[in-house]
Amino acid sequence: MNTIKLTIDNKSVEAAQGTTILDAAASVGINIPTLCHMKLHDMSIENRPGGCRVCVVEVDGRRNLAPACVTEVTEGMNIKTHSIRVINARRTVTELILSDHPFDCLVCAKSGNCELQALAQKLGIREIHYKGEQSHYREDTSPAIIREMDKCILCRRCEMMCNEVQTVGVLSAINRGFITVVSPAFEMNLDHSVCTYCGQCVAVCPTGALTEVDHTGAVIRALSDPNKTVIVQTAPAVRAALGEEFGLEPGSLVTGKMAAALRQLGFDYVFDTDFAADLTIMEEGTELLSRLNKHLQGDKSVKLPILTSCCPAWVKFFEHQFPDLIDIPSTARSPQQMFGAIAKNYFANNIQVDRENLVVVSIMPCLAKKYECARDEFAEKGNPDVDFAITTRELAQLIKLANIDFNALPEEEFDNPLGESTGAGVIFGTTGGVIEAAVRTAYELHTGKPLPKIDFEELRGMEGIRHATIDFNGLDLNIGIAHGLGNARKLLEDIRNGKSDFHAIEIMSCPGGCIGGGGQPYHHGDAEILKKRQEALYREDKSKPIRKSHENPYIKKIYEEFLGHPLSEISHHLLHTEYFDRSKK
Amino acid sequence: MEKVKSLADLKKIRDEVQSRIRLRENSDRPEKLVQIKVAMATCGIASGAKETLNTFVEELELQAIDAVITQTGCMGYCYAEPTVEVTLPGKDPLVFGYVDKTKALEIIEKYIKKQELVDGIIPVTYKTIDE
Amino acid sequence: MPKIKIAENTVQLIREICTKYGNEEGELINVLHNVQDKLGYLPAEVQEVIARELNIPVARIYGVVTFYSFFSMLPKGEHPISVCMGTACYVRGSEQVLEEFKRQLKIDVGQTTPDGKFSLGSLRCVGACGLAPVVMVGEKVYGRVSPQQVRKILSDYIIGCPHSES
Amino acid sequence: MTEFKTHIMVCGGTGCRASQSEKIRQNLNTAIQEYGLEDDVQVVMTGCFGFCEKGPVVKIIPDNTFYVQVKPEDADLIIQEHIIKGRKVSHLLYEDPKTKEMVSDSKHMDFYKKQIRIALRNCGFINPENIDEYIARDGYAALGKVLTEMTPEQVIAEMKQSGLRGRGGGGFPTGLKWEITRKSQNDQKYVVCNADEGDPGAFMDRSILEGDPNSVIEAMAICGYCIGANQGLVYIRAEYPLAIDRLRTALKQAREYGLLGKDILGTGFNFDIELRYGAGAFVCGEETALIHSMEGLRGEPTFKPPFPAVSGYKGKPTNVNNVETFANVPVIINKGANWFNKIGSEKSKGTKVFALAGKINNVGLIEVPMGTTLREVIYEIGGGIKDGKKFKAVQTGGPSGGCLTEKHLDTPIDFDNLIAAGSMMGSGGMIVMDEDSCMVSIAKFYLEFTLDESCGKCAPCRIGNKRLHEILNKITQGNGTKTDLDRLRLLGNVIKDCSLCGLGQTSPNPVLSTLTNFYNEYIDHVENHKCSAGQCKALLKYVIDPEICTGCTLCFRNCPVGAISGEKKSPHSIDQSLCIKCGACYEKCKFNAIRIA
Repeated sequence: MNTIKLTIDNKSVEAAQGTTILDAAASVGINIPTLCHMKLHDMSIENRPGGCRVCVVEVDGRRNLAPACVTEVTEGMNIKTHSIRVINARRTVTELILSDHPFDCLVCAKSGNCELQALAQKLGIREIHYKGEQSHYREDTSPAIIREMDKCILCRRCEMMCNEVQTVGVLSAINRGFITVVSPAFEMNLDHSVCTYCGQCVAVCPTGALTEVDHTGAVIRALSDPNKTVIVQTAPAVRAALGEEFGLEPGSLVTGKMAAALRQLGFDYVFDTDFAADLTIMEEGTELLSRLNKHLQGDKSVKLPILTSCCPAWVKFFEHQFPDLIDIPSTARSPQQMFGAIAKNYFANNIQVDRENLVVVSIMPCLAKKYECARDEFAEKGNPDVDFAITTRELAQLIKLANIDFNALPEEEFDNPLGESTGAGVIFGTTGGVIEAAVRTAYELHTGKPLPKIDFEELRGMEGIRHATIDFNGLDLNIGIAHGLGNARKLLEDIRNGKSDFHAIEIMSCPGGCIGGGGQPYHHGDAEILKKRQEALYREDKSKPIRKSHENPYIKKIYEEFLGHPLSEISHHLLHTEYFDRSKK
Repeated sequence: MEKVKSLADLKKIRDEVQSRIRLRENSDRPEKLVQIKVAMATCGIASGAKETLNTFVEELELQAIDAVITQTGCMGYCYAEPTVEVTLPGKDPLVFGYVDKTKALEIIEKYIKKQELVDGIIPVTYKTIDE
Repeated sequence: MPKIKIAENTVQLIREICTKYGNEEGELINVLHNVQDKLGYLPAEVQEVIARELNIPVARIYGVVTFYSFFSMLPKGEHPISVCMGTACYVRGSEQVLEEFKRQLKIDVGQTTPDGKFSLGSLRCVGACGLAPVVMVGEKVYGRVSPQQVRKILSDYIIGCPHSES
Repeated sequence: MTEFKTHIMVCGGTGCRASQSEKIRQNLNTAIQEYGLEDDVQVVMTGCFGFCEKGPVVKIIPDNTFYVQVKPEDADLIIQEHIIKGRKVSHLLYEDPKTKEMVSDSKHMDFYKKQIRIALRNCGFINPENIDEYIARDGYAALGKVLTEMTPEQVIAEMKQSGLRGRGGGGFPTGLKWEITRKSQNDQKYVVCNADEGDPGAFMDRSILEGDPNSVIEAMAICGYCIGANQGLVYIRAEYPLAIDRLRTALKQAREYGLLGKDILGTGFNFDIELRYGAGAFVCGEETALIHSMEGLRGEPTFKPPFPAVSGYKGKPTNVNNVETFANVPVIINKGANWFNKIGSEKSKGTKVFALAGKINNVGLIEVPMGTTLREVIYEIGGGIKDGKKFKAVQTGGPSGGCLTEKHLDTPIDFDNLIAAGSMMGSGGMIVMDEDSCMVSIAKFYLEFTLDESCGKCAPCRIGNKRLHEILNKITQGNGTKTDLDRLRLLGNVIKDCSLCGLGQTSPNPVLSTLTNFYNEYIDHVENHKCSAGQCKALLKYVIDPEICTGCTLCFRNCPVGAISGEKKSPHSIDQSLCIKCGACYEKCKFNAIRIA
């Protein structure tokens, strides 16, 4: 590749051909501000419509200013990133954007996390010289996501995520000119659309235009109700990200502090979704083996591959877009819902609390979990198995509200019986983790031999679609992994067209898996954060004394005491589910 | 239509059409062969060029005056639509503006039949590439 | 989710148009032109059908329909009136002509009279600047229109049928 | 049958009529009768000669003598001297401004050479629905020549040599564009004709497609041969049904002749053309937006590079030229680059078609060599300002252009001069404005257009133009301040500097150019709350002159808001706080007692 020599702010810079001015400048410590631009390095996710024009710079010999995020460097370029012309333009453009933005900063859900706010701060904007009409749109509240499009700055990141990355296609820019806005078809509410509530639009929104439905109030009310026993479960990915909300380095594991915080918040029992993840492996792993065996024996009615079903956005996705394939995914409920069913049908009995008086709260890295726990099939007589799902961010909010100095907290353990988990349960939070956990168990169940190795490096990574073949003692098991619904779509289309030779496929909706979920602390386009969270989970896995789900003593116990065996009748009733065709005919 | 298979074919068509036009001009009854072009672009049609064209066709047939009437594109005199170009044999073409039905009849009566000029001639103010 | 309420033969018609363009998503604009030609407008249900046929998200179709001024989701009046607001017409007074239409019809631009007879729109240049200001009623072009002529133009249609060529 | 020997043509254009040409005609007729020449001489009133600056104009046929600035009392002299004695009336002849010689024959007058028709060569000459007539005018000869005698490189060299620049607005050298597309390696390439002529007040592309569609088809095939494409696409406005029709007919006939399709003229070259329709979005004139529109997407522009020449339609190398550019190509091939590059100015070769409109006598389509001055176009070809009013400004380049004033009248028109003057060539709309046009309102009008047509993708155009418009609105409402004028300029320059596409980058031009050229009019609005053109209603003040008012009560009865009061038969007055400036009283008053102050 050719190296290009140029000058930025009087510094000599060398950059590879094809580098943008933005990246070239960053390589010498010049951070040109951006707003619409977002790039998740190494994940082929990039949004650069060149629309906000905040990153303009002056290039000698050019008539107008150049947007740094899309302009590639050329030989001998002389660039000024802070000439008076540039500063004036950049501030004016920012003022213009602010002139069409509500002044709700003090009470905005995104305050402190807002990229527009940060930009205004960086540019030192103290007055907006332009006043005039502002855009107004109806607020749209769905089970998981709130759209307040008055705050939209048309960076189009959400549209890019929804269409290019997730291929869900709910959001599109509509109208043109000043009244352009991003919206579902016919400006209908999200809950009338095929939205999967994956929350990736929320994860990338630079402002408060897209946020999660806030359930912290409901949780506080439940906690303060003396008649309720409130228990909490925490998803694996939460412990690898929660620390970021309290200034800790990305990738810090805060499992113990989190348990302590939850206890301080007043939860009666602090449990772990990882326990339910181990349970999921028992059910899903057994289902895989059973389908595999039947298939190998020539039973044509048994379809392969089996697809994981832990991710509610993924479930809603195939219910809308691939209704012809709804008999392929595993019928196993997600860990959140398995936990809820066990809590309300087993644990409630153990502690002798009525189901109605047991409140199950889950802490999730995810927005779709809010939708999932509200699905009709996960309730009994109107009482849901999981009462509230709140996000990592909401938990941080609760902790702050309760005046807890998070970083000073001691490390505490989860409660039992639903708090004990294995390394296999932990890695559920990252792409590749569910299938690795399943392989660890299925291998031993299938072969009756102990695993020669526990770490399956071939299943790990950040590639959007990965595949590996695992030798099950002579049987080659073809495994596929996809994260991001666009990647999932590709594998599904192969299945539909009969071109897939996988036996099992793991699918997670969010890029990176749950660590990159829509409810996690905002990554602001830094893919390194996702990688660090992933590393943290594998670290936790490694440090666990037990790393295979079927070896979890409390899992063994619950089968002995309550469920009998995987795929038992009671399992079917409590731990499995069915899927619905949600496409319009 | 026959396919034009070669450059020679193309030249043949060109020469044929050109000679056909010349033939028109040099026919044995030159005093009777009149060429009329009606500008039929959007503004012309909107201003009633169709009716003008029809008037010429009907009236000339009625009076048995041998004429070639064709449509053509915009002549550029949009302010004076409908515009019509009349070429009498051996004479320079003349462009008339605002040619409605009445004007068309007047052109036939006075100019085409008597070579008497009528009001509303538009002077041609451009060079063609052949000049 | 909106149930498709349109008649089966309309659905069939849309399908045929989509098939004519090979159900290619790149042909979306041609398809929309064709369907609007036939149905007069592009209601939500129609866009849903096109989305299914071309296998693209309906939000994208809605994004396209709302981007181009030629496409309409509302039925037009029996006689759609368009006042040209191109520069040539503007400097020759088309604004006043448009105001007069609004006054006479008691509707605003983009609206249809309650009896469904007229809808009023403005457009940018029909390219007949020699006739400015220009008004189109349906396919018919009226040139050099003054506000005083507005009533006369409307009366052509109120009676029933438009004047023959004027 | 009467055979007149002599015709006297008297210009009946508006300008000449205003300077008594009707009287000249009467006097000529009187003189003819007086001398008993009724059977020999006929007086004819003609349309505008377009030489209004020197009007009234009288021309004698058959000897083509051309008299200028004729007065009614000259009629007798013309008959006596010219008709009877056969001597030219020398003081009425036209004096050539360069040679200072008297010119009598109009054919020798420079003025008649002002227009050269290259792109419009066949418009109004051939039947556009008959390909034979095109062929008879050397149609498809250029394609034949290219396919049989020239390599693509030679054709591109010829195009570069000709100096032809894109006529759609930007003025990019056509030959260079073709060369870049040729050099882009790919198995599939496209030729696109941009016929999405969207400038309000421009209709040259429509006229070419309606009058000579084959010239565009031929040129696209030539371009296809040069760049290595066998597929062409015409992106045409749906608002042009007749042009679409004619183009379809021409395509059909060209296919039937085998001039499109496989193995054209037996040379093995394949080329065909499809139509794509616009749907009412001005921004689709921008080539990346146009390509997205052809792909069935919202017509939003994207950043260049990559240029379409590298990655265009369906990601393939695509050459986009506009209609007028293509219409020039066959002539260049037939007559040679060196013939073409002798026409025009130093950096802008050839001719440009303009759609002349607005407050001008000869509204129409003209084609002049690059380098012609605005004065020549407006006064000599356009026939001057309508109704004898005073010229105020000429707007070129549509919503992307600017308003030029009197001081620019002698500027030779070409790409670079117009940009230097704060406007641009655009696609060739030329709107003339007179003293009744308020330049603030004109700027606002163009901005309204931009607001309507902005795609909304980039913030400066989407929000900036909205704010610009709001400030202008404030000014026309009489609430503007001098600070607002500074704000307009600052914001306008930022929009220019920062917008994503050509539409946004040029959208403040109408505001900036009027601010520069008509600053006093803005000042008048903000400081004196006065609109001298009387266009800004809010700044109008209707007053009743008590000296003239008869107290007839007609105005009182017509005022819709009851702002007028007064006793019957005594002068009335208008309560300015109630007046809504509808002008009803002004129109109704029979005594001209109501004035606009």
